[in-house]
Amino acid sequence: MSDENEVMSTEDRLIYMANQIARNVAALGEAEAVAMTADHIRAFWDPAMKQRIALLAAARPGALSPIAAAAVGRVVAL
Amino acid sequence: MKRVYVSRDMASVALGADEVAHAFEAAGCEVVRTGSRGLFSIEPLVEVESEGKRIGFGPVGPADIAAVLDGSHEARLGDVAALPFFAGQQRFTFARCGVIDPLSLKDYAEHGGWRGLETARGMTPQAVVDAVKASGLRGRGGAGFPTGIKWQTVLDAVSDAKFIVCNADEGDSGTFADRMLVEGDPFCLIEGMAIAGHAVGASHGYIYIRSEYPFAIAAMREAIQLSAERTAPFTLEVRVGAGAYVCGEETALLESIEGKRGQVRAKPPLPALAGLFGRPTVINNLLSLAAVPFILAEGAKAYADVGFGRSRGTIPVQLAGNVKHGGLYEIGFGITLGELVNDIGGGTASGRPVRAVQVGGPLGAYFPPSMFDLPFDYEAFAQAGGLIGHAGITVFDDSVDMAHMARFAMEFCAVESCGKCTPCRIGSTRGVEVMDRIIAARDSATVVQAGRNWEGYLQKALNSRTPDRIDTGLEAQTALLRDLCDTMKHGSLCALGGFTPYPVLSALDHFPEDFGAKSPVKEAAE
Amino acid sequence: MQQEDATRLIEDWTRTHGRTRDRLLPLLHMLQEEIGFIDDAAIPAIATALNLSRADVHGVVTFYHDFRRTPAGRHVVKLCRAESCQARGATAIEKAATDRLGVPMGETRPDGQVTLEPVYCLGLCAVGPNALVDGRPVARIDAATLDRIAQEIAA
Amino acid sequence: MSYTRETDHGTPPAISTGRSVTLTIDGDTVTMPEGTSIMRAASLTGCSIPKLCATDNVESFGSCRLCLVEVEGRNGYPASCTTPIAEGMVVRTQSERLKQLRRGVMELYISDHPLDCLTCPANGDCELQEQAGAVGLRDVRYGYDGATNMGQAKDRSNPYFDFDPSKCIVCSRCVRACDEVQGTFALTIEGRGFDSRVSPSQGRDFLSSECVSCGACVQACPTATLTEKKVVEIGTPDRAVVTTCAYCGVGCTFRAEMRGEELVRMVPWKDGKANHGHSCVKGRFAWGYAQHRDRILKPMIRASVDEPWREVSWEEAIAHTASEFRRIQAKYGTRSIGGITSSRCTNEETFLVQKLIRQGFGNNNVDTCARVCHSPTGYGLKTTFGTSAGTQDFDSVMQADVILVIGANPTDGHPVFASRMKKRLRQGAKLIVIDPRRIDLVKSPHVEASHHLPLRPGTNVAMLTALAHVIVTEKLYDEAFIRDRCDWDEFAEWADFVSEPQRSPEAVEPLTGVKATEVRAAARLYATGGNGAIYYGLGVTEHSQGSSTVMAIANLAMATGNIGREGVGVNPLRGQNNVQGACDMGSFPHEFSGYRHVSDDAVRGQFEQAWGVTLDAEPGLRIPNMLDAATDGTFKGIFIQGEDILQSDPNTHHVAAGLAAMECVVVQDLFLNETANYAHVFLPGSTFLEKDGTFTNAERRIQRVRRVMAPLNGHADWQIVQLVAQAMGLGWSYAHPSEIMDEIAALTPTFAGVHYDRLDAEGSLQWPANDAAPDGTPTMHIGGFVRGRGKFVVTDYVPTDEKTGPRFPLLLTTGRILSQYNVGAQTRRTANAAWHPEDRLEIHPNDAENRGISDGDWVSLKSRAGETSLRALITERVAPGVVYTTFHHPDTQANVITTDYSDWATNCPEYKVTAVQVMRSNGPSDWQRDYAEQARHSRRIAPLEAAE
Repeated sequence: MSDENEVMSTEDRLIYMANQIARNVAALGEAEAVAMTADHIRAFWDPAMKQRIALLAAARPGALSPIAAAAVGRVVAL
Repeated sequence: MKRVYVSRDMASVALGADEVAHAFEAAGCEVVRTGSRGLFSIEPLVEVESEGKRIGFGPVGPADIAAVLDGSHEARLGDVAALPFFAGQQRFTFARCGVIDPLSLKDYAEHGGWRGLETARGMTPQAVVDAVKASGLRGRGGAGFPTGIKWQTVLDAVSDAKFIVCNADEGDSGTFADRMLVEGDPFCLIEGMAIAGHAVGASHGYIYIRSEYPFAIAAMREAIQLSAERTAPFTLEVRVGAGAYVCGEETALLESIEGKRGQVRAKPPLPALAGLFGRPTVINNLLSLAAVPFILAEGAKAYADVGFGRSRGTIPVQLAGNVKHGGLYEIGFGITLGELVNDIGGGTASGRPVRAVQVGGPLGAYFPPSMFDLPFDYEAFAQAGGLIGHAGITVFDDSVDMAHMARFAMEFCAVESCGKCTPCRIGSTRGVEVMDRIIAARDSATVVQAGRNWEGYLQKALNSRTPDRIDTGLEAQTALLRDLCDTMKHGSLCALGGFTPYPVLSALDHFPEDFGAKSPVKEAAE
Repeated sequence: MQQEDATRLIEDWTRTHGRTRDRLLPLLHMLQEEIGFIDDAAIPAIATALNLSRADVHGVVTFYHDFRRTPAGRHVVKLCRAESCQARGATAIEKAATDRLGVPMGETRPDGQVTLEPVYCLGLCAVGPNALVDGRPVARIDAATLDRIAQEIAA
Repeated sequence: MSYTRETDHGTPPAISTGRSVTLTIDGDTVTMPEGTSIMRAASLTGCSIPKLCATDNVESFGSCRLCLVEVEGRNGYPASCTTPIAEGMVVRTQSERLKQLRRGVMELYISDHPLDCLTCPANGDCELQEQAGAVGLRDVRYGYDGATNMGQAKDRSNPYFDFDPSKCIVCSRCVRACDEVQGTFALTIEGRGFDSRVSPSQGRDFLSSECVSCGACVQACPTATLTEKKVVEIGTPDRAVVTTCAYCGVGCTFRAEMRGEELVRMVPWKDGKANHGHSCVKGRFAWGYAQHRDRILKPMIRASVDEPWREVSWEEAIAHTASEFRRIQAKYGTRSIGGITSSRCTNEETFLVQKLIRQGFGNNNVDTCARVCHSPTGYGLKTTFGTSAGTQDFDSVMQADVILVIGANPTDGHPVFASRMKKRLRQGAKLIVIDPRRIDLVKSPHVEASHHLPLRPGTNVAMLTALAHVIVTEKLYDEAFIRDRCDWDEFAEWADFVSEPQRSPEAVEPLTGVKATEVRAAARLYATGGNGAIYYGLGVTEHSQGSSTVMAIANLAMATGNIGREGVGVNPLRGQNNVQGACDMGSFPHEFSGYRHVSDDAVRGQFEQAWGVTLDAEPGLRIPNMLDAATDGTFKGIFIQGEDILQSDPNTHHVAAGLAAMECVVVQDLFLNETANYAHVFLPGSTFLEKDGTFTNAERRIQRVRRVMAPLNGHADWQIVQLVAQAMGLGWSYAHPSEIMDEIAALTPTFAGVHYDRLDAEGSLQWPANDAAPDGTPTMHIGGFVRGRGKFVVTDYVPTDEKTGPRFPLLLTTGRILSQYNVGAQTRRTANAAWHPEDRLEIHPNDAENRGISDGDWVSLKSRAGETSLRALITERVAPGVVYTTFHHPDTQANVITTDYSDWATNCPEYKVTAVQVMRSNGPSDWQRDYAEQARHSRRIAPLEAAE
């Protein structure tokens, strides 16, 4: 249907999701925000999504906000 | 410049008082419009002031003013108050009515106004309530419930708001005391309500006046404005009915003020505890409230000293219908029906023999002259199977057809029924139908009288003959009428359906011949 | 046009007199005063103004005999049918009035000139039969009075 | 249960004063609560007094005069319905005199009533008939030719019931039920005296009146005046089964009144603790879909969605399903399939589907439609209070002094509860409404909100924080409560945060578009007005900050001490009959039943032991992620029970693409729904009338669903899931849903005390129901929060990325309407269409004028996600800049428009905010036409080759 129909790709969506979580907890302050974001991804994302966000974090530096990036690092570091 | 007094009472105006007043104004007189003195056979009444005295003339027409002014008019009455009709009265409530300019605060004060309120405000609420109790004042609406007790209940009730409601929905035919007082001395009612407000802790009052009284509504509204300062912080407003007799029933009246259909509420709860807007409410008849200033001003004893048995004080009797000297006659309880109708009323206006009187309006019983020794007293009337009601007496001469009047009682109930309870909603219409059968059966046996074929406009009742399906014989229908009255009397939710049997059964019992019963056939009328 | 009138009247009136339910009868009286009757079309506006349902308002309008749902004749004669007037011959006068005015009791004459209505007591009970003719009280009505009334109405 | 009418004690129970009164009735000495009517007292002691105008769900009226009694020492014959009992009172309810009076009254009644009992639909179920017999009426001496109200025309306008005025006895029960119970005030008595007649609105017919067809009047009517068309058509019922409504989250219980195998009517059950004998147009009348011809009753399969469907035997369908799932897993891996449970199905069925996935599929790829409605409630309330559920029961609202409704439209979405709320409001409770639209509650007859805050969609968090700002900065918070129940330091941190000037009502006014003064007034009222109760709905959850909003609401309640007792609390109004239950049952990919995370080894251990398999410790995929994975080619098969994701989930194009990319889509449903257009296997489902089980409503109340008729499709849904499980090699052998509940109870601490025998005995239970709370838990967090101390969570307002601009200048928000339900699969297949035949776009007059749109015009509604067309409804209910529509009709497909933005924490779609453009159009869009064609194509069913 409409060519102008704008739907995110799966990868864009994953990045968007991670950043969105980070943005919503940012008010807690860097440290707590990173922890919260990490916990959240850990608790609610399926393994494939976790793997993929980790790869994306590496492949697309700057795509993730600092908080999101730090959180992702933590999740996969585990 | 000559000062003349002419009544502005609606009845006087209906008889031409306005034209008379205008004529006097045209003749350069100062015309003071008063209420009515209360004797309509002399209305339009004119009182001419000279040397501080008032000389009455009446009835007077616009053409008569010259003769009145030069004193030559043959209808000269002299000192009106000295006329027998007035001399015999005990005017506690109506003392000022017909004398003063109803909307003159000055007149009101000069004639003893506000003294009751001043006294009351100098007393504790409880003391005021006690005074009203001591006066023996009973509800003038008909039920005769002690006013003081009602006030006590409201005084004792705890609430964020309380109200005083005046029932001026005077719908009974044969009564006009409320109308006369509101048109002739409205401040008296205002004072009474302000006293009630002080006594029970209410800060706002309503006066519910029927729409059929346009003059009273206007007078009351103006009087409230004029006296607002005097009664503050107590405030008042007029609410106008809209053509529903049943709103004279206190709970229906409250519903109506609340903006609802004027349907009767079941009791309990009593209005004194949960009345207007669910708050404790004093709801009294106008005459009860208007009696209060006298009680406070002159003392409970002065009021209680007058009266008869448990009915204390005075009652403004209204003589109406086919009566020679119709009007308002305020007198202590105990005077007999006969004295009122014959001595004071002077018998019928038509000059024919009195055949029946109805006391207490459309829900009151019919009495034959044989019962004229009945004293005016709540208990005595109750015993005689009647009620005083609002103290209206309607006189009928011997041309009356009592079966027709019984039918009318049912028809009136049908027209005015609020439709809530079944005995009244359906019973009244069936009552009309039963009466039609009785009258038909009677007339097939006796002489048909003139004017009998017209039976009012309640169409549904007219096409209700059922000769073949049911026993339409006199005996059967009369028995059915008695059963129906029993159901209505004991089954109805309020007095409309509950008391309609009074006129019906009293007519049947006292005038059986009109119902075709085998008894002295009355000589053909007309 | 009438309906906009009504809506505006209702708005103005409620602004000064309040919007509580107990204002319903005064509001209806005002409308009838101003417009002559309570148009069914005005009921939604009344309901909205006082935050009632249309049913609430309809129930009240139809309960009280004063409120007209259609315009009355140019002249309105309210003739008393109650006992005191009957005691003074009102039954015959009622019959005469319907004949003289050419309209049955409770109806408006086809030419819209007059509405004849029953009234149950005007409080003039010692001087009956009585009537209100366009708001003016008339007492001791007899054939002559009826003729005068009939002439007024014809005018 | 065989058919007996519910006993009617004539008047409602007395408002408790704690005192009781002893009196004598017909010689027996009885003691009753003070304020009880003589009628009720007599009825409770087993002696029934004749009555017609009295019924115990409305206040006494005293009009029929049949219930007259004799009271020693009182004159006359007081009506027993309006006379309260008194100490030492001696009452006689039967005597010759009373018989005579009652007969006299009845004689009048019958003199104005048709004598056609034999042909009357109420014959045998008519109170007038019954009472005429009771008082021994033998003759009507008035005859029948007098004035009557008979012969008036019947009003058949309502699709579900007839109004026959000729049979009316003017008891006003219908009018009073409409006023007192439903609160719509659509009925009145017209005229007076003998001419008194029941009149809908201004003497209209029912359909065009203000009537909302809740059925209260029909239920209240003692004669055949108001009768269900079904009763007219079928006759009076001969048996009744109590069951639970399958529509909204209120969970009304009904008596399904049957004649043989035929359902005659659904009558709200007076003992139902959620609805207390009330109902709405859906539950009461809109059950016709259960027998609708569109229902698919035979299993069907097809190799590809281009092929027509092929009807097959159950065996073949089940075997095919199992082998396809196994094949896919063998080829693409364990995690390549998943399933969706339905909040329309029973707890037991939901539990089985997630068990099938966790135990049978061996992964956690299970999700439920709660994902798209109340998942943020689960997250938010779990985080702040410790339980993913509302804190009160519905009755609690009758103790509330200030009611704050945000993002909910109870009169349309939860009508039966709304009636209760309106009753409380009429009693004087104050109301605050936070909603972009002027919903009915803001102003409807006899109800008016003290404050309506018409905020711009998407600014909930800013608004709630502004309210908190006022409460904190004006020191209106409840310090004692906070110190006692919450963590003071957390509160202080939160208080500092909300106190910052940029969060004041004045500062956010440009964002929310709501006057600061109004916001401040509302905050003060909520904080200081007594018991403050918050009720919210999808207008809170379906946002990019849904979870934050829920937590912001929780913060408000904690800060003001409005938690842990009757009359207060935080109350999500659940959309679907069993959305609470579906969540309770472990339908989310990250948790087991009772909200316990799959990574919790202890919990997982229990399940592994019970189910004899090792379970995945990693969370599974959520619905949108499943669809992503599908388009990426890693997710290939799905089992969807009773859910139409194509129509109900956001961004239809995205959903369609995902489904199209799968190899095996199994849909289990009553109808060939929109999702089935992409399905390869269709398993016909059963209705709530055809199965046993339980639903859990919004107040955590577990209620029985009872089978009243055999499943037309042959199997109840739980049996179908069991067949699939067995075909996949799982040794299930449940003989009855009660056995499933026993397993749930054994594995779920909050359900430990829940068993069918108790539910049958007690009617219902509110979880937690266990040793700690043997009788269940009407009010939660009494004395302390489930999580220990209540947690204040800092909720920063993060604007949605869905922004208006030159291309899409308007904000679209969506909702629903009373007569339709959700995607309309059921209600569209009933006569409810009479009230809402199509979705309309509400648009403000200004916006309409700018676009030259007039009322009823076709308009195109366009977002960056897609485009559709519908007709416009011009109204000031919506503010300028905001448009609104419902999503009940598939031909509208409002979700073609909605975007893929979602809640940050739960991915609940941002349905309530979509930037759109609206323009005049001439009819349906191309896409709608294409879609309709494709749907018709994919719904083809090939004639059955061979008989099974």
